[in-house]
Amino acid sequence: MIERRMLLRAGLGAAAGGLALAHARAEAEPYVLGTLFPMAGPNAEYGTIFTEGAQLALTHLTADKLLSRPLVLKAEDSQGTPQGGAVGMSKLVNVDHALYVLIGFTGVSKAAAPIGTRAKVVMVNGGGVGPDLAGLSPYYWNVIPLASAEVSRIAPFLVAKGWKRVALIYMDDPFGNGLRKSMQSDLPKAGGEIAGLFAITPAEQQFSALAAKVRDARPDVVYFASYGAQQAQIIKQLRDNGIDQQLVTYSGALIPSVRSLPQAEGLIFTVQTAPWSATDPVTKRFLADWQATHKDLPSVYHQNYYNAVRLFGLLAHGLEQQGKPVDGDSLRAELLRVRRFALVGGEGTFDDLGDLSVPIDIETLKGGQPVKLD
Amino acid sequence: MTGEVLGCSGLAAGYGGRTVLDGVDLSLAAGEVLCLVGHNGAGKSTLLRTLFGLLRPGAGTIRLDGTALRPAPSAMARAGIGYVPEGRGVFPGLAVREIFTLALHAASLRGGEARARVEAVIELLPAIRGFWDRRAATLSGGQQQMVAIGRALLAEPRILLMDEPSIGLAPKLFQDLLAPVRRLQQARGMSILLVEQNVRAAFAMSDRVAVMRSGRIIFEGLPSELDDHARLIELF
Amino acid sequence: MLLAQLLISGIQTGVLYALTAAGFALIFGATRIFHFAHGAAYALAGYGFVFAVRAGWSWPLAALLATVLAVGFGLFMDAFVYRPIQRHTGSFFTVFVAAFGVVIVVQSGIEIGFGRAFVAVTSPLTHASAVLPGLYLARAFWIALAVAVVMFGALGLFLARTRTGIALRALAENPDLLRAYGLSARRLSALAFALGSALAVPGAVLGAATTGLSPSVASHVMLVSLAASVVGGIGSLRGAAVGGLVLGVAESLVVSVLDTQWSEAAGFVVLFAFILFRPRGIFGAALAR
Amino acid sequence: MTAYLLNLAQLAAIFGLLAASLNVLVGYGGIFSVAHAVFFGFGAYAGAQIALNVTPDVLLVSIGGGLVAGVLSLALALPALRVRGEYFVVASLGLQMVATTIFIEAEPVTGGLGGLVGIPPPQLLGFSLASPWAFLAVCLAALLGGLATMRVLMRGSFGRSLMALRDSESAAEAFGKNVALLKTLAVALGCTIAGVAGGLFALQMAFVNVESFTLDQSVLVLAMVIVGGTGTLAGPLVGTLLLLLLPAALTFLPGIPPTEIGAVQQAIYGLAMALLMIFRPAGLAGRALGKR
Repeated sequence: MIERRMLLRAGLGAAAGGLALAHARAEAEPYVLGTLFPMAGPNAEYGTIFTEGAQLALTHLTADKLLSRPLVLKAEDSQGTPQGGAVGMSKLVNVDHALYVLIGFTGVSKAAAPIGTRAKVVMVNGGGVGPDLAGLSPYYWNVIPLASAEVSRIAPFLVAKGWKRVALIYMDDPFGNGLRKSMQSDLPKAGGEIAGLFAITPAEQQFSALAAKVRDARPDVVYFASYGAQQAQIIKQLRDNGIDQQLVTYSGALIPSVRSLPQAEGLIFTVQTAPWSATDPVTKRFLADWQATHKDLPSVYHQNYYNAVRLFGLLAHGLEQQGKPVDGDSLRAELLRVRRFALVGGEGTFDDLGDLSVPIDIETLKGGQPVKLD
Repeated sequence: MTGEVLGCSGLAAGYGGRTVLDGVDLSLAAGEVLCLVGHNGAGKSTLLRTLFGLLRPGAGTIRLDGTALRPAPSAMARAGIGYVPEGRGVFPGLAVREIFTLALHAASLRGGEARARVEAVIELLPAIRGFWDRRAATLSGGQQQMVAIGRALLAEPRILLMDEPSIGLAPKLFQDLLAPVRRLQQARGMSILLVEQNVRAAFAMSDRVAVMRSGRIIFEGLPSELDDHARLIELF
Repeated sequence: MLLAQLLISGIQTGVLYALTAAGFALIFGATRIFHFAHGAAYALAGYGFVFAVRAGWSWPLAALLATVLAVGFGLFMDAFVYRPIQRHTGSFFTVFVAAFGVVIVVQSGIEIGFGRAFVAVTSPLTHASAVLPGLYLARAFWIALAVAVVMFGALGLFLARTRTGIALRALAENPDLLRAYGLSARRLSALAFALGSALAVPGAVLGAATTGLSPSVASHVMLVSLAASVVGGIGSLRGAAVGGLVLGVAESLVVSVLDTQWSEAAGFVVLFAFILFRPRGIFGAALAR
Repeated sequence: MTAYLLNLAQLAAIFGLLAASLNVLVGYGGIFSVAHAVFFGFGAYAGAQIALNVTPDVLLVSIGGGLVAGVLSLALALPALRVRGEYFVVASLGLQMVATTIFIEAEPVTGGLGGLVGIPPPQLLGFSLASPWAFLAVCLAALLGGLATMRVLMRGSFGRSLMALRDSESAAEAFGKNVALLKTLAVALGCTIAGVAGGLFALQMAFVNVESFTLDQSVLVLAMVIVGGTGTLAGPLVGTLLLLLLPAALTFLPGIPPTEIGAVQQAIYGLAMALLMIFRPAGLAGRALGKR
């Protein structure tokens, strides 16, 4: 049944980033990479972005003939929910026999991680930033800095700007609560204070009342942290309802619906350092091929999932050279043995938990484009 | 008696698989008042509903002016047939004025002609003027029935189907209501098919009587033939 | 001043709810069909409007396109979903599940066609400025209020004065009797769907400008308009208007004492309380059919 | 592949039980609830807490889940006694929305949006059920047990009184039936079984959070009952199989760009729901119309 099924795989000779459908070849059993992203619903925008980054890396790996076996990408919809994550992960592990699953979102990760761990499948996160994603499982790696690191970076910056009273709007979930705890500890340390805490839920659409309450707290600056479409909605409604204070957020701002929003002009956010000026060949090739098809700069999510797939290529290549089988345990051993890899953004180093440390920038939006501030 | 205006033969109909009409043959002549009597559940109301097109017949034919057709309520109304349904044929939430507007709308009457028709009906049933602006729900049963009948007369129908207009009315009141209708019928040569339990009042204005039982017509004749009470009881 | 501000924003939200709920109430009142997919008309109108504005159309023209989409959807649902089900005498819940299926299809269609991101049209009208110290108002507030007053006034006049309006009210009371009068219930119910769906348009246009739209907006709007029409009294237009306002204000005012995540729940607590203590709603439309 | 199918089979058994329990309300009692996921959730949270803090014994977890859901079903019985038809639907909708918020906010009990993680593998009287086959057997046993209970009850005087009530409340009252008691019992029975299913669900997923107990889930369960056919024993099972397996099967659709897979699946799923209702309004296993 598996042999007869259509599988997604990198199209040889296809345009960069393009995928073609082909029958899996029986003679060279492919390496199956899975993606477990939200492909429908309010967070599907992220799924699209995450997939694009992975696809480009797949094209590059295939073109480079780095591996002896073909690579296929099998997509599952996590729906952005824990249940979808658990069911989709189970399918990727048991039906598709994926070795290596690209994953995002804190809730999805927490539901899928036990399944992946049991089956010793490596899961790589390049999108979720919930602080408790660190050390979730030996097979769960992060190629993205988590929110706690972003907060530590921004807190002193805000205070230095004279914005001491911070109103914090946060998602009432593991991600948001982790971020709130970081803010509650880092901000006083830097000499600032929390002017008000405002919890929100994913389904909320109306923020005019929230705006009134935020204004009532008289903050110097408003920090908010939500996901996807809601981020843009918060910005627009806060601005529309007379919040003129500086708006600050985390790396989740870097999606088109925020960038194209006129009210988001001047938004300040933290983001892992965009390495587009780097001169190493990996970054230059990624950037050139990306711009050739998309006529725009890639986002860090594109970069992260590119790196996640590239990392697999490098690890598997190493294992093939050593004549070792490619499975979860050997991939993990190889990661901990090598530690340093040439990735987009320069050489990256993984720690014992399998997390990549990445420098963080503070940027602002000018005319829809991120501009570095600090 | 001149020719048939409305008739049916072999008519069968029912609700959800239950047969109510089981081969009805009936003919209503021009200018005639035909009274239909029978037990509850004999199929009288169903026959009227089927003739007006509110219920789709299972078998048989319906003729209007000698032409077989499949009736639809709006087409029947346009063809000059008025139908006063069982119960209070008014919308309780609507004012009498609005009920008449609705009837004018159904008959596509506008402007001066519409006003003249309303005047004519009020002339026939002058009491309506007294509660013209009141909601139907606030009217007595007799007043509601008067509005229901007046509404049907607004289109100047040549055939009137009336389903138990006497229900819930005192006999005197009922006769007061029927008298103007009878006058109009005689003046204009209107045909009336009347379903009625109040046999005495109904027979007084009927030219002919038909008795229904279990979905069939079991007797047709002159009212006088049924004056003998024993005969009537036997048929029922 | 916080309370006044919350009241203002509650009213602005409330009038949009009221208009959408009125559409639902009109359809339910006239046809007794529980048009669970009403929110999809809102979503289609909103997205159509945004699409047209982005394509450079003028606002009135864009609103016209939105109206065409909403009305077309309503007529489609009436003719191809509800009527076939009712012809088979499908139960109320059959209608419910079918409508829900359609909502999912519309939402996915929007995702495929328009993308999954949040969309909004930008206008200086939605930008609030201080009218009193600490009290912010956008011109959109007055527009929303004016549109609601005009729409409800026009609708009220239409139902009270015109022949078609009277016929719609008659349809609501007794469709069988309407046919006995020689009027076509089918044409009128199609009209109710057209009108009711069109009533979602002002809310959708203002929503696209103020709160913005996302593909899942349909289910939210559907829930609110349902709740509003029950609070007001199912099938009553006046009830839908007041119910929508009550829900909008309740959602907003609760924020003064609780976190915002309670605001949606607050609306439904109000709803639940009404069901338990005043099930006929504010205007007590008949409970029994 | 086997593990995946086993996983699906376990879910199917659990949702079959859940749909059958809703059928008690909708099909037999005429109580059209769109809040069934709430009671599924009560059971799942209670079961998860038992498994986390006491023991992951299937019996204890499912009975505990059932009891909690059964007791809390009063929240649904109350409006059921007050209103009917569309009004009740909207009331249950209100209950669903409020409960969703409470699930998010009652973080000490429910873990909020983050949910309860690390639910230990199930046991039965000290024996481990970590093997998917063993747990599937338990789920199937629960399903069969639930179905048998419902069959016995619905064929008995309780069920007949309930159906009389569904067909005509006033007639049932005239015949001296205690309408309030009947409705409360029907709600309690349906919700208790939903709670049992919730307990099993918590053990099956090893993770519970509010997203499994939202309005969408309630509507999905309702659709299972309606699509299958109300008031029949087989209906909810047919509906469950179809609606649970359809999305699973749709993930095998070829030829769709990966970024559109989700939306296309959803669209097909919604379309299937609508078309089934248009062409089979009585449900797949439903009896022919007009003959109740």
